Amino acid sequence: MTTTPTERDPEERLRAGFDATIARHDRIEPRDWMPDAYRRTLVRQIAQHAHSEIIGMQPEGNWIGRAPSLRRKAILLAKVQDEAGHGLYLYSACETLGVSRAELTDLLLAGRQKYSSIFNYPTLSYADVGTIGWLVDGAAICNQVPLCRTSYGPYGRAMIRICKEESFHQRQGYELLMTMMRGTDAQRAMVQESVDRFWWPSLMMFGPPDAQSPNSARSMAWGVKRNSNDELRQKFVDMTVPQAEALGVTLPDPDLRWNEERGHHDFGEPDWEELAAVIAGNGPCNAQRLAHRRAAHEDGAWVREAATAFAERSAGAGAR
Amino acid sequence: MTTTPTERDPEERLRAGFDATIARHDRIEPRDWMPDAYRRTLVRQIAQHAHSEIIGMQPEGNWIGRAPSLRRKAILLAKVQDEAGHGLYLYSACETLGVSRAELTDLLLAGRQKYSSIFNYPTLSYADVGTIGWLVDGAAICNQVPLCRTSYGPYGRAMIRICKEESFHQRQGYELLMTMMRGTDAQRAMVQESVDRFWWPSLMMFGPPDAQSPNSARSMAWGVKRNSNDELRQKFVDMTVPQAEALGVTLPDPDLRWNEERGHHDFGEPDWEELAAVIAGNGPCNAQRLAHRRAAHEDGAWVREAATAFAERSAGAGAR
Amino acid sequence: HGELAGYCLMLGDDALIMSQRLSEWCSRAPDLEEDIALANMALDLLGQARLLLARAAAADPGVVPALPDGSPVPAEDALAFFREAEAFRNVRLAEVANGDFAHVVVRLLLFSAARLALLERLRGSADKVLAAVAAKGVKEVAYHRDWAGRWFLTLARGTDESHRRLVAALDALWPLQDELVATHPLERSLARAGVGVDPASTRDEVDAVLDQVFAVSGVDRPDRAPLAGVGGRTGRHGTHTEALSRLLAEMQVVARAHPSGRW
Amino acid sequence: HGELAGYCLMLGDDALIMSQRLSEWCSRAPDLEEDIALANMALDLLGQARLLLARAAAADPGVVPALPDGSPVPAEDALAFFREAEAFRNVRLAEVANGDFAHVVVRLLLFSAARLALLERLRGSADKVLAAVAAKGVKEVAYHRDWAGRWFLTLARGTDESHRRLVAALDALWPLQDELVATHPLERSLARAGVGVDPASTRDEVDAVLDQVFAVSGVDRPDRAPLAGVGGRTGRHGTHTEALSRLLAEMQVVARAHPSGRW
Repeated sequence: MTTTPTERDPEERLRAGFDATIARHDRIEPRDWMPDAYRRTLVRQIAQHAHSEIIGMQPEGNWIGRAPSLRRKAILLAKVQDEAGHGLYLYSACETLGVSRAELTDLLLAGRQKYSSIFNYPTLSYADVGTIGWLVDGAAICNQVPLCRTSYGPYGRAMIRICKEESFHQRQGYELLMTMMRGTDAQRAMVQESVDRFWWPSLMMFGPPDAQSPNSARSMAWGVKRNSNDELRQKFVDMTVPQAEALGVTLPDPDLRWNEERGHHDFGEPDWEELAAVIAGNGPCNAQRLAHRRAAHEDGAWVREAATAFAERSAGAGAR
Repeated sequence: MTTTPTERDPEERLRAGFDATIARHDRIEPRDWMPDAYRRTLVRQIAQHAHSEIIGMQPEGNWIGRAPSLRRKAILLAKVQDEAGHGLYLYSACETLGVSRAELTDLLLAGRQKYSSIFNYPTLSYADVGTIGWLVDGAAICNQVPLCRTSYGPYGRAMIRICKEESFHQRQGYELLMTMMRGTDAQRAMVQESVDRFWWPSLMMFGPPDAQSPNSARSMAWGVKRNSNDELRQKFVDMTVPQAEALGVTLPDPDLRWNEERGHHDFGEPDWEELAAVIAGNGPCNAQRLAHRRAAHEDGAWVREAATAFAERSAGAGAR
Repeated sequence: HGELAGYCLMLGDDALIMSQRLSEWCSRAPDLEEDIALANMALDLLGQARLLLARAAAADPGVVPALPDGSPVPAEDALAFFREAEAFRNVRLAEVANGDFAHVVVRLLLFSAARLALLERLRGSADKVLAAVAAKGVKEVAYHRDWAGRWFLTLARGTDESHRRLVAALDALWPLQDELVATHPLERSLARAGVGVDPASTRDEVDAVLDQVFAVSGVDRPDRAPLAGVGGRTGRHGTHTEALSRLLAEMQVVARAHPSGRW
Repeated sequence: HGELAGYCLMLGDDALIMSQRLSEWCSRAPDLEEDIALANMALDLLGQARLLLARAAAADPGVVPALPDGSPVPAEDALAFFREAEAFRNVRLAEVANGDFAHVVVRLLLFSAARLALLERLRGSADKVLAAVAAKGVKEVAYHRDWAGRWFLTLARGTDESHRRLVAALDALWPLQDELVATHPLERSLARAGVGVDPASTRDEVDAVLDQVFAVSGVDRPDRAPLAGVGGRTGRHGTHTEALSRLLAEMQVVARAHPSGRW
């Protein structure tokens, strides 16, 4: 159990270098040394993020075929396509940590890696397309903007690109709702009903209260995460309240009011039991979302096999 | 190649008995002797008729989910269910001739037995439900009423029951069209458009002109068939023209007019080339209809296997 | 009367949406006999739906969607074809998309076990119309439950494949079972008034019926939590799955294209 | 101008309905790269459809369905969402239901081979708008055709299963190919006027392109007759398959529920 100084020193030097990089708020790059736990945390977080983009295609994709104007159909199709693109960048970032997209997909389909719980809620009207843009993408941006400065280089750079596109999506969502609010009574009611359904799930996107968030402390120390759940949730509420007023919708929280003293909005407690149920797999759409993803994956297996066989044959022919 | 008188006489006596039964317009029953060709002709005709009932569920079934009133949905669902029932009687009649439903189904799915070409036309509006009742069931009744007196007992008795139900369906179809004609302009246009599409295919339901109908002569001699194609077609036209007038629709044939001298309506020539194309398998829905039937059959294979296995197990348990 | 109307919509929408899903089987069943049986059950439930929607409209005309002046569309059709998804009050079990034959067997078993227990009690309703609908429905739904029970047993004890498919369907649908025996405030209120039935009062009986089917079939009762709602709202509150609006898009398309149509 | 409008509807509806079918693949493709590619092609065709429907409406406002007074619905949307199936002028190939991935590859190959040949000629249209739409479309559809050709080859020479599926898809879709290069009287008339293109004039070129793909892929050109119409009427005349009204029921449902809606 003794180790020679020569064995110990390099690892200690590497760790010191890593710590110094983190302390400088500089980036760790794929070829840099990093602690195993850091690598595992990153893989878990980036994979979960990538899976969220892919699963997140479904709730909005549900309305592409029914978009009520050709302009909105184009916007929605392009948005869902962007989500596929975000999934691609993020799986690539994960691959720099030595885990392949295929492995990550298997972990998702086996239920061994998570995705954002918000996508386990159903989309029930076209207004949901706007609300997801406004509230869900809005909350995602609050979560993600700090990640542009995250310590792992490929992840941070992917996030810069993603956040830029997400902001665009958020504005489009808000603009859809604004347009609908200038429409008919039925459209206004549709927007309000949608906001009623998505408000609390959006607040839960920031995760459980800080006191109950087990992974947060270490992630913050490593610069993988840069703000606490409750800080980000507060920021989101403060940002959203005036937008709701401008829109003319009521956020469904009787406890929501400006607190002059705190300089923030007070707001009610989300239903953490519902969040727990959704995380446990019993949300309204968990089974549906995974079944959809699994069906697409399985239905496509023969195509991927054909492409591989064809590529091998072509390479073989080229080599000859 | 010599046969003894004792070998010959019985067959000749049987044949004489058969011929006498036919001549008396009496029924041949399953246990009676019959010529092989008679049996084959009957199997072919009854099977084709059974298949027509089953395939015929699809064009109307296409609109059950979209029926525009609950009353019409119930009527349509019950009608399509009746067609399944007709299929059942007819397959049973065929089974008395020694061919099982499973064999006949295989012949249908392999494309080796036909069904009525009319079902290879698409249903494109709810008015088609009415038009099929009025024109298609109407033509079918013209074809089938004589078959109630057909020489083969089980077939004739099945036809009596079927014709009764078909007449009911025909009245329901006509009543739907009549109701729609009392509705909006859009509904009246829908009825006219539907009649425009189904008129000629309905006339073709009586088969090619007599001069080109190879199987007719023998079938008539055997009392399997009792009227020629052209006779029945004329009867149908004469019956339908006043119904169209009462309805307020125009039959799409500029040559259609009363011929005082003949005491019948003259009418134009159907597009026999189109009929030939449809019979050859290139009609608008041939592939679709067979694919639907095949899918239902294949999707149900595991259920039929389970039922058989369960029945065998239960029988085994009972025997023990 | 608003409460009675709302209650009739719950029972009527259950029947209507379930009937719609059953009727999708038409021309697709494993054999002709089952094609006919499924159509029969769809027809039974459609009949129940029509009576219940008509009763809802009579109890409170305010629940019937407004149509153009002079539209000849009867109230039952206005309710079936001109409400949006969120106005439907059916349980989510009735609306999810069809799967294989095991799926229709399991769905019918869960649905009719609960509905039969409910209708049996509803025969004593203080509302004579509801009582009569229930009396008629009991005979129909008893047949549906038996059909489903027989097929459940057959598939469970048939082949390995049928057993596997049956268990998969049961796993998939079980989370939707609880909603059938959960109580909506409206149901509690009408049960107190002797007009409706609190589904929770049928829970033990329904459990016993299902447990017996499971036991005979050698299938374990699933150990799966109920499907969560959204903020506690489920089908009975008008918060449905994504499947309902797709079902309605098909079901309502012709009627809506002709709001003044006669059919 | 009525003729020009009708012609624009043919080309526009082809693109619109094909785009709708392609977009159904979203979140269902064999991998992310193909998911993105299919969405891209759906977007390209949607863009072409919008320009062509707008041109149709400008050429003859009479083709645009009437909406309630004061409805803010633009002409392109009135045309897309408020016409009944029989008013659509697309070929039937565009509308039939999606099958597997081989089906989308074959459909895109047949569709874009014909559309590319057509658009290349249409760049010289006397109608400046059509000429511009065609010039833009040529680049897009050339990519679609290449994508489909590459995948056709890949599936043909991939595995036994991919070969079998490809041939099955080709057999199923081939009877719909002829309609792409058949001439409607309107097309003949506009071709004479130098505004449109007679698709029959592209037949040899399209055949050559397809034959080359078949040859490279080692797949036989199918020996199957064209799908008959009804009394000679096909998609171009508004006589469609049963698939179109179902597609439209989905596509139009939200727009039609809100004929005065703003989106």
